[in-house]
Amino acid sequence: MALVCFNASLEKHAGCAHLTVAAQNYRALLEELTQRLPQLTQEVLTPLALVIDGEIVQEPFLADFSADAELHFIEKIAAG
Amino acid sequence: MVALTYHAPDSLEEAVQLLSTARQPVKVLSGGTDLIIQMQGLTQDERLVVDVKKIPGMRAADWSDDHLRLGPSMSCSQFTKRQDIQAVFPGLVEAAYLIGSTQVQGRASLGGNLCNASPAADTIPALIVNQAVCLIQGPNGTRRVNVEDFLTGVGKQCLASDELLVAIEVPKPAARTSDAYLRFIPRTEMDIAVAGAAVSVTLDDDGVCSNARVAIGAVAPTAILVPSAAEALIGTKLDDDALHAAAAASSQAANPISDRRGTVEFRRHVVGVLTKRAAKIAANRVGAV
Amino acid sequence: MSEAREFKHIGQRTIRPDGFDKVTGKANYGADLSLPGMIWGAILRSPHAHANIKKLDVSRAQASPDVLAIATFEDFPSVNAAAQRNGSQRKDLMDTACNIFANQKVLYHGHAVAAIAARSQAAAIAALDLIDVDYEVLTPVLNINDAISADAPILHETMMTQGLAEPATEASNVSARMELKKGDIEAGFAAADVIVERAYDTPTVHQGYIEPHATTVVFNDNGPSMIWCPTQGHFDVRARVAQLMNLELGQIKVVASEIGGGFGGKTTVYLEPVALILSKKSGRPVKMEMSRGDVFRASGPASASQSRIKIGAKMDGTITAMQATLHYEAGAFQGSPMGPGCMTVFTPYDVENLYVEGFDVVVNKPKVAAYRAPGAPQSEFAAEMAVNELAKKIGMDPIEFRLKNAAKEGTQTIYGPKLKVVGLVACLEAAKSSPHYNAPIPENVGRGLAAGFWFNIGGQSSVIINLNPDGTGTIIEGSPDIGGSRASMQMMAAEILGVAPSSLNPIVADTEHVAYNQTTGGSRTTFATGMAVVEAAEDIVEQLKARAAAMWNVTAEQVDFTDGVAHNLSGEDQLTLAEICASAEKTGGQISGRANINARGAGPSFAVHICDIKVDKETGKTDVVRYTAIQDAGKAIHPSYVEGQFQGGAVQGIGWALNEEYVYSKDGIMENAGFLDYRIPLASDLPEIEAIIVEVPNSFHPFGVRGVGETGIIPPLAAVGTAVAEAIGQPISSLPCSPPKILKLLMAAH
Amino acid sequence: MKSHISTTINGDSIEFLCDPSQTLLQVLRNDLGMTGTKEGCGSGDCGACSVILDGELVCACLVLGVEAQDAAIETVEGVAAHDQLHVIQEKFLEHAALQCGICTPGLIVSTKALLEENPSPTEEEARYFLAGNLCRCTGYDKIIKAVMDAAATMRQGA
Repeated sequence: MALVCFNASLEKHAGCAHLTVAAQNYRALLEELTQRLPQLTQEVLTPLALVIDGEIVQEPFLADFSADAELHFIEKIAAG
Repeated sequence: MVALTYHAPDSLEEAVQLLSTARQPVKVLSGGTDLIIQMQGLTQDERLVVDVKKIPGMRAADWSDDHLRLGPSMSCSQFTKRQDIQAVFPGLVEAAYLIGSTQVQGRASLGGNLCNASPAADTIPALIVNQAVCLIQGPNGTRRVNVEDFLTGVGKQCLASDELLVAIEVPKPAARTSDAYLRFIPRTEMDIAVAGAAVSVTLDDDGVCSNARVAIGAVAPTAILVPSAAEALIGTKLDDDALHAAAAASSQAANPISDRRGTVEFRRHVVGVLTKRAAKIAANRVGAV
Repeated sequence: MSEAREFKHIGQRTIRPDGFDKVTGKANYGADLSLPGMIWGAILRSPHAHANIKKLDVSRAQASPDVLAIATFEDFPSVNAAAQRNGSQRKDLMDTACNIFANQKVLYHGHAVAAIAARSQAAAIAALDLIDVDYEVLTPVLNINDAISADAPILHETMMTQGLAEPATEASNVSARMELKKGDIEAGFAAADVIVERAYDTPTVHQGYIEPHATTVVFNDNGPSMIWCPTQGHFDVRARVAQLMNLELGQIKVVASEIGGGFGGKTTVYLEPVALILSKKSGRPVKMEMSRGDVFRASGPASASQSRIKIGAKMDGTITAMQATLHYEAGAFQGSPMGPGCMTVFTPYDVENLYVEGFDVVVNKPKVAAYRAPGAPQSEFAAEMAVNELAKKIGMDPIEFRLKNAAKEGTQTIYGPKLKVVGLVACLEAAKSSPHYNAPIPENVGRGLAAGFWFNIGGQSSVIINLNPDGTGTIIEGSPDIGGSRASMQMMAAEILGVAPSSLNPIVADTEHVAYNQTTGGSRTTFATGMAVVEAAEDIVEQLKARAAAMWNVTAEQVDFTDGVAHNLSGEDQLTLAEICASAEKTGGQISGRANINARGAGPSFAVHICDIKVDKETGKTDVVRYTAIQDAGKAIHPSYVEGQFQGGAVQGIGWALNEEYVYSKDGIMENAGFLDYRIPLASDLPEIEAIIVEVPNSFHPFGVRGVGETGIIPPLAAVGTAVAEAIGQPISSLPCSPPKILKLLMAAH
Repeated sequence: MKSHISTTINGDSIEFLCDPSQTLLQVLRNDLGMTGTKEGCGSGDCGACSVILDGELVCACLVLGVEAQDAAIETVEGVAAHDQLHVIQEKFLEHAALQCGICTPGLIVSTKALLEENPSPTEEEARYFLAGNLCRCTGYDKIIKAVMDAAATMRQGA
């Protein structure tokens, strides 16, 4: 089961700091999270980048990950 | 930009004629480093621009028995390259050298610096301590005005609309006399002086200061002569006490404003520091004479 | 992976392919295009910082024969409708529109109100006097304290603070709050022997690119309209203009001119949509230029900030807790880089207990834009100043103190992920052994050291490489070259193809000749577009093998291709790349390689800077006497341009720390909107900037590249601030360290 | 009313009509199509429009077009001989002394003026002479190295 970690801002929506999920790709992850945590809407999650085991994926739509992956949602990084 | 009519007369008479008969406001163009920027602000407006650089003598600098006659439109870069002037008025030359960048030096002139009458103009304090005199020509002949009296306010001088600055006379200094000019800017170049101080000293053979003049800039509506600072130096060997007294006198005489370039407190303090340091440099130069 | 690899071209200092045009004046920048029948646009700007527009009357202008077109906010066709289409971008798009033209309210001095086109630039500027505007002047909000005060005038009646524990109930100038935490901050401070707590502030500063914004636009009803402009991202200019004007992307072609500096400031639109409106209305090509004053007053500077930092450590040097409260000015519309500021503030440190709270605050100043590592210099300045003070308190060398707490592979960052392989320790070790750090500190001189962290990004890049029948070729990319990237693209392709870099000509194509490319920014170009170049070149290598196989009548598997030569593994035959191209006609036509990627795996870049500053104790004047910039490049493709990024970033940071700042009157009028009084560093202000390249390869890039463009501006603020503090023996809490401020500290000390 | 001006630019006799309010920079860029001379500020503070007017290094934005009458003007377009780069230009490329390149034409012209006036400047002299040429990309380090190398090379050549 992959581990999803929420930062303090997301924790408010999620109601928890960590959560293990069965999903192994981004789309399944969105589905699972929004079902299990109704406060955590598509509107909240889709603007964010997904961090998979430390790798920031700015456009995660097609991203998949291993069953023991550690996942974080973060703001997309702006550019100078 | 403003609607301009441009003339480049080749004689003083023609220039004065243009000034006195113009139907629109007149601007005299020398180096243009201030004028052209000032005119960019104007839109629905008219100006007659009289470019005086083609008039014989306006860009020359010649010695007579007792003074240097300086063409007001001579570019700073030409002026500062003159070793003969440098040898006699090192402070005046370094003041001219401090105006703007190399590019600005190529155009800016001492006459322009004077007539633009900025409180922060670098050459004015140096001209004042060297007792420079403005030669002004109008329809009814010429008159002479000391530089310290030439300036009447921020951006203002005593020229009538039909008068032209035709020369700056700087008397040859007495023996064992030298000068120095220092200004404060945040960077090393390009900035407008936040404070400036020029000092001229005459030392007797024992190194006692027999005569001195101190002028400060950017700390009042115009550059000002500070007799009290000079008095603090005269009769001393420019020891630390004398230098501190002169510094205090300059700070006292200063009447600065706070703006984007510096605060009242800062300018007041720094103009004193510059006075002290310039006096030292001028004295050392006498020693070197 | 590139570590042990020997390179032929990578790492060489080649001559940039666009160099000749740039040293001879032939290169065309934003203001250099003129077209037949072209007219000029000019913009009427607000003389007030905060005011309601009671009346905007263009009738006198309309009546003038000199005026060929007029534009105002009303000319954005149904911005709202367009915005609806773009869902979450709605607010952002509305703000962009309201920034380009004030919508009933002006929010900063210089805010555009209307535009006019006329036959000459002078005529257009003169005609602005024919537009009548009645303003109801409002009290301006000019800094964070004013903005968050209870009785502050509200800039946007509908703005509610997002991210509060309890949903906001009334309008505020604070658009958003962000909170990040790790561990137990209270326990962390309880475990500390020494605690430093201080407040810091930084001013509004500008990127200061030497080229003002400019554009030439031709509206075309029966085909794509053309926009010529200097931008870091012409594809995003196209997207923005299309949204604002309700056009399809295919109806706009944006040509990226050469760009005279950007640093993040040329990532949005100001003039382009206005010129398009004027061109549409007049039926003429329209050229517009910002004056330098307009650039300062009305483009996008970097946020002013206020930070409160609290750090605790044990006497052995272990940091036990770090806490920050960060406020960022967004300017007139929400969207400061507060987020990245919060995420980067403590990232150079591997610490158990962290807590960061950030606020995005609107004020009556121009809407901020990105500036080199947006958000990081402000927050990391505060953190690094406090770290240096703490190191001093416990009597530890600032490098040793950092080494003891340095972030490394596996460090859990406050924004979530664990760091991969990073080069901070390597940079600190390089600093420790640098000639500068080992040189004695001269009299009246203070020495400061600081670290910096920035993420860097990847993103979308598209590249096509076409080979010619003689083996030369063209690299068609879509990333504006802002600092020599064409040279790097050439070298990377040459490395793969085994040809001379000069035989491949890199072209930055317009939006019609190459697929979408993300903006040049985020230090992404050499990383991501470079990755696309490598993929396109590898695509070509496969085709070259197949063509050679066809010539030899063997299978591609029997062909090896190295250093530009194909070898028949089942024979002696060889064919050079040029020979294969020459026979392409026979083997199936000409050869092109292609790559369209969304690059992942950008490698963070850490830097450490050392600064020596001399202070004139009688005047407060500062003088940078020695400076060294050390940074992890992953792999330097073209070392000269990598050093150039370090040096340029360092000097921008030095300017930020010493003399640069927006000065406003109490009415919100910017008083130093020019290079005379907005004092960027001069050649005569600076010593040599020693650049030391550290290379800890990024395993996600074929050559190990990390971005290098942005990180270099982060460490200077605290390196300079600390050096000044050391020189005067007083703590520094406010930038810039301008002489009046320093003299005040010196005098207070006596 | 426009004035008719006869002048010499990079050795060519040129005639143009200009309004007396136009600056030399506006004439060069907008009327003569010589866009190698850049505008960064229009107020003499950045040096991007540096040209040599009758032997003096000046900012073209601080000169009126009408003042060009009977003058000799050198712009960046005249520095290279056809396609043969001037040593200064070669050294700027060799040392990677440009990033975005917008300040480069002005710096090339100013460096030419510097080395004509002072063939062997110290690094400090070079930095002060060029203080009026702002560069925001490079931090000046590689520019100064290029200038010093160009000076040395030209001295050997001379």
